[in-house]
Amino acid sequence: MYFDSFAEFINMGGHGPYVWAAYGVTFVSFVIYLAAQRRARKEVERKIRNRIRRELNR
Amino acid sequence: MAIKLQLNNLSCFYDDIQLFKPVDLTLRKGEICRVMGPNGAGKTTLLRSVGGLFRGYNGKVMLSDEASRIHYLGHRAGIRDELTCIENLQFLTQYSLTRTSIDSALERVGLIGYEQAFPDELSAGQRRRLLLATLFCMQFDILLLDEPFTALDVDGVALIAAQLKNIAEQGCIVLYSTHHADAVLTPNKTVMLEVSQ
Amino acid sequence: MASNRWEWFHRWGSPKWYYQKSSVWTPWLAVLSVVLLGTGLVWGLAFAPEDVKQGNSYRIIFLHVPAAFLALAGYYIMAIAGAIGLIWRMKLSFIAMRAAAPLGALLTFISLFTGAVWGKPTWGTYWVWDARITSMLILFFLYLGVIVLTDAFVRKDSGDKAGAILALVGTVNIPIIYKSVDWWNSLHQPATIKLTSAPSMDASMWYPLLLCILGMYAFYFFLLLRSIRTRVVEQDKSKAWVKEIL
Amino acid sequence: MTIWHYFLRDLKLYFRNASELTTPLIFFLIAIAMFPLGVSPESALLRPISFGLVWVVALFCMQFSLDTLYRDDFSSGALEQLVQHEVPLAVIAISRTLVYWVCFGVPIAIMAPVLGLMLAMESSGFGVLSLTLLVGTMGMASIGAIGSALTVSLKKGSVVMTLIVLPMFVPFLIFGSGAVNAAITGANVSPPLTALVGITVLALSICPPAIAASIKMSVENG
Repeated sequence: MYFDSFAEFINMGGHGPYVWAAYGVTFVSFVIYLAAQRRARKEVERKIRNRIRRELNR
Repeated sequence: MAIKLQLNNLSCFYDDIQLFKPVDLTLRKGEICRVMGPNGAGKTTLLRSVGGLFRGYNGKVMLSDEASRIHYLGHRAGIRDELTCIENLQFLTQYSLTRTSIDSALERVGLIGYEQAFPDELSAGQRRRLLLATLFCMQFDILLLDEPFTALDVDGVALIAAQLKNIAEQGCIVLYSTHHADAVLTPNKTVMLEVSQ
Repeated sequence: MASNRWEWFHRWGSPKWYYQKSSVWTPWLAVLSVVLLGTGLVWGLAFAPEDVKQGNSYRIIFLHVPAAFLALAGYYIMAIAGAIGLIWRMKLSFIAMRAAAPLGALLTFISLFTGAVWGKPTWGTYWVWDARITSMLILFFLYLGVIVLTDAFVRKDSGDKAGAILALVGTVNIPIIYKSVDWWNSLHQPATIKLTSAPSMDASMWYPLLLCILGMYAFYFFLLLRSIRTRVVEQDKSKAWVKEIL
Repeated sequence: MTIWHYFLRDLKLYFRNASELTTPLIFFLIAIAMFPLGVSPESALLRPISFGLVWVVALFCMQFSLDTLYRDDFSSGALEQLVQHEVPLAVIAISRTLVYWVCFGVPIAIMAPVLGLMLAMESSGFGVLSLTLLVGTMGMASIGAIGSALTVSLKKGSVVMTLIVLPMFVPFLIFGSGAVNAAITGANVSPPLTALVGITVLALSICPPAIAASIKMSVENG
């Protein structure tokens, strides 16, 4: 480990807010993207299931 | 070689939705065929597919002679209000005509005296007659017409029917769509489009 | 007239094949990206030494550079997918193009954002009209254009074609835009700011960066393949194989 | 000659639709006149940004007038007929773009120095401003025509059009206003001007197939 302590790691020699903002926003946007993908998938599956059910009932 | 138009198991798609049940049709030289069907069945789309303006279809459109001149004339016909009757005709016939042949075409549809008029000065029926005039001027082997009888008076319908017969007698294939069975024109064949599903 | 048998083949044939194959590939890509990105980022964040000139803020590079790489590469992936779709009328290819557009826009956004927060401690400002930043911004607009255009069409076939044409025109434009902005930038601001601060990077920084770039590639393809999977299922919603899956 | 007929037809269409022809030009004038009112009437403030403003407003003006390039032909069904004509669509597209340029690009280039004058622009840049606009509008017209052909079948095409076309205008803006800047500051005008001509030629060469493909797509979309 390059840093001496965990606090220093978080602080990053004063540049902590910038570094963590960059990593945080990147992480959050990927999570949002993944969640959106998952939701889209579920939505598609739900629609298709409903369709199948409709066809079976007919 | 005699012209022949053949549709093999042709069905058109709006994305993945099939518009009508597959159609088989063979048309020979001099035949007139009518396409009928309920609204939204895809009459226009069928004609456009045959004319090469629409590619979302399955099945085959076959011509016995690849060099056949095939022309689709849509419901909106491509008449621009900013151009005079003459200019519109020149455009629609691809500037291949002399003034005298255009004049004679206008005479035959009863639009003499309207040469320099703009289409918005004409009535709806007269506009259709202007479109009809293009049929007198154009060179083609297969003609596709989308609802040629709409917005025409009795005379107009008779005029168009007579001209379509005339075109067919000259050895062309005519395929047109219509809503109602017109008494004036008895086609050789009728295609009834059935909505699929 | 041409027979549309090929289109028929593509329409019915390949999505199922893709779906089956990709269900094998995606887990591997997921593992690969977690391992590569995980190692690279932890190495870069915690173990790599500090940059002499920039201090610790340079650690943003481990996200910024990979994201920028893929933002640009993603555009070409999207355009090539569109071109394949146009030429061979492959549905699957158009689906890939559609899926690549929002993903590329996301990565462009990330590279812009990380660049901005990196810029503050390094140059003292969040935004400069630097050549790279400006062309990235325009790239972002190009992505948005493709997304909006493809979605604007009710008929998907038309949206596919329109998007592909636009993406292809864009590929010619990207180098030109970059060159023009570069030229404009050198005219306006004599090279006070250079984004490429370290021409010769130390191995201790270079290795984690390489890992991150590779990891981001894996992650990109993981996300892309997954997105395509969903779209493929949606596309073939009425086909038998989709019904079997659910 | 047939191409000449198409050229004349398009020219007639523009001139008989006088409002379509003049509205963007009036917009050009009004939009420029807004800047002194909104920013400051001080010539010291306006002078350095004057040619840039003229270029940017010209660009917007192009964008929204290009939007109607194929609209009426599409809604009247004339585009459908054009697709079936024996003359290649790409050739017709070039003719249309040229007509557009004659009707908009040339007037804009002529008006520009006058508007520059209103913004207290250095008179040494007038010639180059006209010249760059003359060349740049040609290139932007070809790029914009692609956007227009792509969006013509959409109900809300103009919004989409803005988004897809404006980013691609960037190089023209940069080299165009860069050349004017060079002329005013006494720098060498020829590098940006050459670049502007170059990208215009490139735009002209990629636009015919792209426009033809876009028109076919739009006609098919119906």
